[in-house]
Amino acid sequence: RSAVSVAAGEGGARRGGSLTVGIHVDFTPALLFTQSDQALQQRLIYNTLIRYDEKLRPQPELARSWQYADDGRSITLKLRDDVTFHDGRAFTADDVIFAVENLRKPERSAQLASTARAVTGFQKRGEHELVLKLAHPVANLFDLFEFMIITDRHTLDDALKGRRLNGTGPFRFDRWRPGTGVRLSRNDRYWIPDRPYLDSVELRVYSHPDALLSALRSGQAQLSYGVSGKHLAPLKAAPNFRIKRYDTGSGAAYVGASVGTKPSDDKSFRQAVAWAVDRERVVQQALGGYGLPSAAPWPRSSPAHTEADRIHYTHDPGKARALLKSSGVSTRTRVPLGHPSQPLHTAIAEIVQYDLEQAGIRTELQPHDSATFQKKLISGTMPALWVNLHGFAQVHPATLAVSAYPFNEAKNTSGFRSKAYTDAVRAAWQQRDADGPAAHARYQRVSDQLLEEAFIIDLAIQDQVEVAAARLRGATLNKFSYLSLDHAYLA
Amino acid sequence: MTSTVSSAPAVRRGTAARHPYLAALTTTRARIGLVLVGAVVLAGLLAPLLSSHAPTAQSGRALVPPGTGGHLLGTDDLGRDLLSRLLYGIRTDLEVIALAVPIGALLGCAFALLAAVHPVLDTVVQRAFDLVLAFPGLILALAVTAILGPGRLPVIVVITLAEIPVFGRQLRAGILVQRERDYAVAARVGGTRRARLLIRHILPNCADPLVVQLAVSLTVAVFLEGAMSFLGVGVRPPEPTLGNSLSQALPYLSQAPYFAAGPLLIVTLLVLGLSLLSEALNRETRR
Amino acid sequence: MTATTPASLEPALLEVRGLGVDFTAPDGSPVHGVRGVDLTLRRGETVAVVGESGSGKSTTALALMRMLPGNGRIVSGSVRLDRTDLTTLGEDELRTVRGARIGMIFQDPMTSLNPVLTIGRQLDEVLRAHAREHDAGHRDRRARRRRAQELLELVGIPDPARRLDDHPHQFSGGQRQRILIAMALANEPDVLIADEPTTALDATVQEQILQLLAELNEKTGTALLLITHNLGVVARSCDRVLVMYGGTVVEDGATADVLGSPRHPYSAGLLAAVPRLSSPSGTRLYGIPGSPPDLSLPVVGCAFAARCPSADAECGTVPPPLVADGGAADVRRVACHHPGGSGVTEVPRRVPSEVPVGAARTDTVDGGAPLLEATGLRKEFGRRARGGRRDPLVAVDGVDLRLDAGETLGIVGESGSGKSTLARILVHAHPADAGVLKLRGSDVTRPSRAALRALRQEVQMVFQDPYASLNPRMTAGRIIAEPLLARGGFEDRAARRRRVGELLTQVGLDPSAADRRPRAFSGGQRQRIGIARALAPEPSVLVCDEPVAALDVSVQAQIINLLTDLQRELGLALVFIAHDLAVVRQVSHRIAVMRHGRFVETGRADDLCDSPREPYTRALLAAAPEPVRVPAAA
Amino acid sequence: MGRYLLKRIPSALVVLVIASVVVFGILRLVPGDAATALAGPDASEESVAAIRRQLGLDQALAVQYVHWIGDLLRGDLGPSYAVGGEVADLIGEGFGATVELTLGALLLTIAIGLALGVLGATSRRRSVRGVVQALTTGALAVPPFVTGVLLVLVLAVGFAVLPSGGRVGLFEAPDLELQYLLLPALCLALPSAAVVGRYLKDSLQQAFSEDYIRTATAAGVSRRRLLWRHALPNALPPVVTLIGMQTGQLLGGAVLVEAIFAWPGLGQLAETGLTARDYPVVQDLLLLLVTVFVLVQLLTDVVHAWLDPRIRWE
Ligand SMILES: Nc1ncnc2c1ncn2[C@@H]1O[C@H](COP(=O)(O)OP(=O)(O)OP(=O)(O)O)[C@@H](O)[C@H]1O
Ligand SMILES: Nc1ncnc2c1ncn2[C@@H]1O[C@H](COP(=O)(O)OP(=O)(O)OP(=O)(O)O)[C@@H](O)[C@H]1O
Ligand SMILES: [Mg+2]
Ligand SMILES: [Mg+2]
Repeated sequence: RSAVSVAAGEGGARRGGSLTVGIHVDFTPALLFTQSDQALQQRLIYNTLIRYDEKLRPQPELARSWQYADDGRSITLKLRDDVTFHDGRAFTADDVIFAVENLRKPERSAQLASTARAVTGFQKRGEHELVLKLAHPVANLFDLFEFMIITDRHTLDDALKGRRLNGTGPFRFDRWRPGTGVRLSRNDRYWIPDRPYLDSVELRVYSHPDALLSALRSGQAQLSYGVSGKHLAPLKAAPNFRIKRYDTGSGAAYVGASVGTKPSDDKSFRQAVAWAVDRERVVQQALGGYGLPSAAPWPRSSPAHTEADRIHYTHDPGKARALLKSSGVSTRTRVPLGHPSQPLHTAIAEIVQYDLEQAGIRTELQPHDSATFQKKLISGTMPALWVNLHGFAQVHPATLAVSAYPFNEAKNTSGFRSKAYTDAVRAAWQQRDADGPAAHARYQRVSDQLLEEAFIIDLAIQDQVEVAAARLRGATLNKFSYLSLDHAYLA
Repeated sequence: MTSTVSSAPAVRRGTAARHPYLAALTTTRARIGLVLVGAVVLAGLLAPLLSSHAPTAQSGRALVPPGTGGHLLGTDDLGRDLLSRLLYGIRTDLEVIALAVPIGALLGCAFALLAAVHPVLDTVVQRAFDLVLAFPGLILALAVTAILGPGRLPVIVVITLAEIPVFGRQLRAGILVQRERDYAVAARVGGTRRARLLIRHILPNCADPLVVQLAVSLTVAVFLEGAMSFLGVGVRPPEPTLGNSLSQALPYLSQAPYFAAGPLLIVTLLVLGLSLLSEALNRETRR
Repeated sequence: MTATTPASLEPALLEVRGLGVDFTAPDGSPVHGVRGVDLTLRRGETVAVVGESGSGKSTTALALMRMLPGNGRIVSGSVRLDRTDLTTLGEDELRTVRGARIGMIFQDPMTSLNPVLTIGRQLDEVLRAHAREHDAGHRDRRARRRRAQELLELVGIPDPARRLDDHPHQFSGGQRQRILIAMALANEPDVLIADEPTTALDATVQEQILQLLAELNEKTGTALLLITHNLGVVARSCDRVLVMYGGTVVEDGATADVLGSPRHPYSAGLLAAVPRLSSPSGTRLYGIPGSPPDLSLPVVGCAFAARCPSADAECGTVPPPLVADGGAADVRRVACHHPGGSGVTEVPRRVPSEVPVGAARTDTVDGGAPLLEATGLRKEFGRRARGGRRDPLVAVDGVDLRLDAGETLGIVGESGSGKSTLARILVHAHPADAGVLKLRGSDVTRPSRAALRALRQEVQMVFQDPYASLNPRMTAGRIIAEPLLARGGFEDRAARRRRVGELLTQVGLDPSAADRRPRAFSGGQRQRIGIARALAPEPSVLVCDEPVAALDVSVQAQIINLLTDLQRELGLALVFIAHDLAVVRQVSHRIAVMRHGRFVETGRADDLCDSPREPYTRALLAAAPEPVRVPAAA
Repeated sequence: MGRYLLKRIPSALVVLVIASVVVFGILRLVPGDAATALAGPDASEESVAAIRRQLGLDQALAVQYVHWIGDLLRGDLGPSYAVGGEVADLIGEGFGATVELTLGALLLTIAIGLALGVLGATSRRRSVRGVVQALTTGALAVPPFVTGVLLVLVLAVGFAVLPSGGRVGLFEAPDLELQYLLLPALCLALPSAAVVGRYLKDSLQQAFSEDYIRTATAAGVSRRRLLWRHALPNALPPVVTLIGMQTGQLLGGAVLVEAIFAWPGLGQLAETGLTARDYPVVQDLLLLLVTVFVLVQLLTDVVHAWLDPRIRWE
């Protein structure tokens, strides 16, 4: 037997077959309820209540339908009654109540905890109908429904230890081998008839990018979302691969500024930084071309995205220098520029450093390993400037401002607070979800604040890139990067 | 009075008059080694003269092949001149290594000498060496970097730490052998004090394997720097080192092979030169 | 040169003609280790090769078996074994000769056996190597084991069946040498070459081994080529002797003739330099002045010319051929232009010492307390026995001694009897475990730091090994200056240099020697440096631990003479340790015989040698071979 | 032998005890703690505090240490903080992989080292010695991470004869596993093999210059047997000590090779554990590695003593 041929997986039947997904971060059971770097298995093992379509319109999943109260302070969910967990137990409204309560716990550190906490009460109407009481209208309620996986409440401890993950999803959890990855096999009693096609799925860890790339190129893995843009070049030419970009992006690179620290306390300085960086170069050189230069955090799929905001700041060193001059900020001392020491962050930081230098702002790179960096982020002890990536712009615009720490109106890393920003954020959040000019105006208020104050200076939206073997069809990703293979098959 | 013996001493002709290290350095093997190491060191020292670009200047033209736009070796993925990054990278490496290895060697020797003073100290030092040796090097590197933050310092500390027991053990073994030698006993009987005995009499006689080890350790240090950069815990960006140039180039191996060629060649030459040197020294001192 | 073939009864078994060997020195220049050596060996004959260190004895032996080290090669001549020329054989053919036709025993039994294999295995290997040529019997492992057992028995190892499974380190030196002999004899070779088979052994053991070789020679008819520099051994057991000097044979003849009336000045000098047990204490030894030739230089004329008392212009230019001498019917050949000429035989062989024996002693008996006095000295070394139990080795076990000013105390004893350990205790290199050591009546057993420093100036030591006891990284001058520095009073560089120069002159070296490293000196010169270092603090007691054991006889004589001269000049008290009773008798006033860490007998040198009381002393005396049998040169 | 071992054990224990303190200390010195790392970039301080309380990180360091050691002695490694799951499972999994990789590399080291050493020391052909020399120097001169990447590019991507990385498990599919193992083990083994080969060559040359070889040659023993039966047994003991030290190097070097070949061993676990400040995982893992190293040293000593009869009875 040859390991090479076995891994490549022979056969092209619609039904059956085994799929290996290359992941760069191992499954981490402790982060089961957190938006983390690696969430592909969530929607394979579990289901969520709804699912967004391309335009962020919710589509039914475990929730068949929903009905807002007129005041927007409660919502009634009708749940599917034909769903069972892998162990055979039937799915009921109690599982939803448990899921929401679970997310509220601080130790789960779920980013959408604030949304979950906005749910103040439950009212069961039978086993499969549920009313959620809300503290106020919540604009991003459906983000919660998209995000929140429905787990078996009886085996939660086992799930958090990675021993037994019991869900309602298309695949059963076989085994997690730390460092190697997760093995899943077909759930024969899945609530969508005749689905899934695949017999088994394996999420296999290739923590080093070169290893991941080699695995794809040598046919050991057929699908990955973890290949960085830089590494994609050799695959672009390969005929047996399909590279697909998602409009949603997978986070955005930004320069953060601590408004409590000189010289970042000066708004003109911050704006000068925003003008100084060549976003196009960040995309080309750090992201390997897989990204969207943007001064605003929103990806193309976001309702808050506008072209004007995206090019609000462009590369204009002259303007930056002028602003710097008018602000009267001293450029004699080197400004510290923190960044996590991962290669991507480092490359962006190096570009930023060079560009700032061209505009007359001399910086000193301060790399930190990710845990240290995180500690500094949370405790608000960042240097005057830093480079990092943020998420949560791909869903409801309000989620960014309430769930993503850098943008939080009440407390953020930059130490930025203003009534205008707070008002704008609350206005956008404490509304019923809606489309239309009024909603867009509310989002615009948030964007304007962000662009004007420039405490978070967005550089580029990183593309969510799917690399798949050409014979793999039908794999999709939800807005929180949960992989769905319900309808996927190997041609 | 006895008559003076006037006959010629039984001198081994030629090489005997010279110090064995000098003799070693004149072998072909060592000469090649010296030329290789010398060339690399010189390239590092003369980096500012040899390169036309600043090592951190980003031209905006990423990954251009060698010879384009005044970039003799091309540019890296951020549009920086590869030649100057290579030259300055050598420089950084040399600075780190030239600091760390000797410090490690000195500390190791100091501990070994300390161990020679008293059996209790010996045990303590021995266990300490065991301990350092027992920690897997790269994991230690990760931990040290996590504590100190990325930069030159942790690289130096890690290399130093790794070298201490290597030199210490070697010297300790040498001292144990040498101090039972007749000449050491003779010096003791002649009234030489302990410290002087250790440093002036015994140490020089233990030096040969240490000198060989020095060359070996330098190569190990080049690798360690590279490995740390590869794991992303090396010298701070944007400063170039051989290791981080190499790891930066690896994703482009098939797309832009010239990117990795420079640092790879230099590392290989350097290590080759050093191993040739150490081998020559080893051969000559064992005679 | 024509070998005047004698009216020999049978053809030569081994015939070497004009053998020349060159080595390549590290710098590429050739070293002519052996030049034009002729040698004939007949069945059943025992031939000795003597000559000082470096004269090419071993090289000749190795060349016979084509076993020269990598940098050596045969450049001329032939080696015929029963008419086959060994110099032209291929590796595989050679292998059938080695061990099977010619066996070889090497000098050092400690290193010549493989330390990690049982001796059973090693014998087995040897038998196996020739199982094919031999009778089929050796093909089967059990037969080989039986044979190995037989062999051990033959060489006199007790309980051979059991000991086959022991490793070399579990045997004593003498036993190891026997095992080596057993290995060499395993395949019943026609010729046995023994390269200094007993130099590393004690007199008593040496005696046994030589006896064994003689017996075997008689029993098996194996021809024996015995290389040695011990003329006593030659006298005892060899039919003929070859004297080598500077890579060539200088004299060749029947043992009795050569030793009885040497015709070559070098043979004569060599013979004269050998200390004799029969000479009374205080006899001065004769040393050949000068040092051996540098073999890397081309030799013009006689190699010995530079050191020869009767050399003339011809000697310096024309190499003397090895020709029959005396024209007698027996084979006697000499390579000398003036064989037996100009009073070589009348060399002042023994110069009686001017110091009357015991004179010094009487002085100090009047003076009261002895210079150095030890009572009940004891030293143990930690050691573990098989089971891991503690089983300390008592190296020195209750030794009492006294030493008066100007007196020499000789200590003899076999290897491992504790002589060196005692010496080291006396100079405070090791602390004693028990006992009292007094210097001029005051207790110095456990000296304070200050007392130790004072002591170091009083008691000094000369070491056995002139190679190991000098720091190879220091110049001679620094080595000698070291005790001066420690002692103080010589902080001034120039003063120190002056004093070093004085000391060097005192031991017979040129002051310019101070700038050279030990490597650049010959063994004898190194030992002089060691003595100069010991003299530097102006001690009153000098402990000499086998100072001549590593040296050639002629150099040995120089050093012993130097020591006795120094003693007389400086009024030193000497403790002189050796394992050669003859040497000790020449230099000592009193002798102590040491065994198993104890003094078994002490007495005046002549008394002890002439009328020993203890059986062990008697055994030692009996074992020491005299170079010339009583009826010298009939 | 038993006693010989007994004598060595106390010092090994001392090393372990000190190692535990050092390991514990080093981790607490590392800035950023498990709770913040676990909470994620968007966490509130409240959730960090909750996690910290839950993990017992609010207790005094001494208490934490005592708890750790106490649990360890009871054989309870406890749950992982960051990864989730039981530490014992995590380490068990990774340990198996690392041991497999290290053993594979060790075997290759020995095989290649032996071949290089023996050929280099005994071949009569200059060309062979030259090739051996070149191989040795080459293996030492190219950094292992480059060797690794090149090996993958050529053998896995270019010719696709071997898998590029990952592991299937030795007991699940031994034949496949060997193919998975070959590249990483080779990459890990090469530098060590070169070191061992070079040392063995010296050691053999040394042995060949010893008197006992002369004795055996004079007795007519053939060259082959001289090498295998006489010289090698003498040359091996110091090489065994060296291999012992190299085993430590292999264990340490595994971090890198595991990353290149996606080998799910302790190296990766250590890296992720350290990044996530997963104290229990990293502590236990480091202590385990130290223990292994100490055991390997003990084992080396025993083998050394076994090979060299002179030590056995001391
Ligand atoms: N391997 C070698 N390389 C260079 N010169 C050598 C080598 N072996 C021996 N010689 C030289 O050849 C000469 C003869 O040496 P050989 O060992 O035969 O003397 P020897 O008579 O056996 O002396 P000893 O009594 O000390 O054993 C010496 O001058 C020695 O220095
Ligand atoms: N440092 C030591 N450790 C253990 N044993 C030792 C030590 N020094 C000497 N011995 C042992 O003590 C005994 C006496 O040794 P010593 O060297 O005094 O004998 P010696 O009479 O000088 O022998 P030789 O004639 O061989 O020099 C020997 O058995 C030796 O093995
Ligand atoms: Mg010899
Ligand atoms: Mg001795």
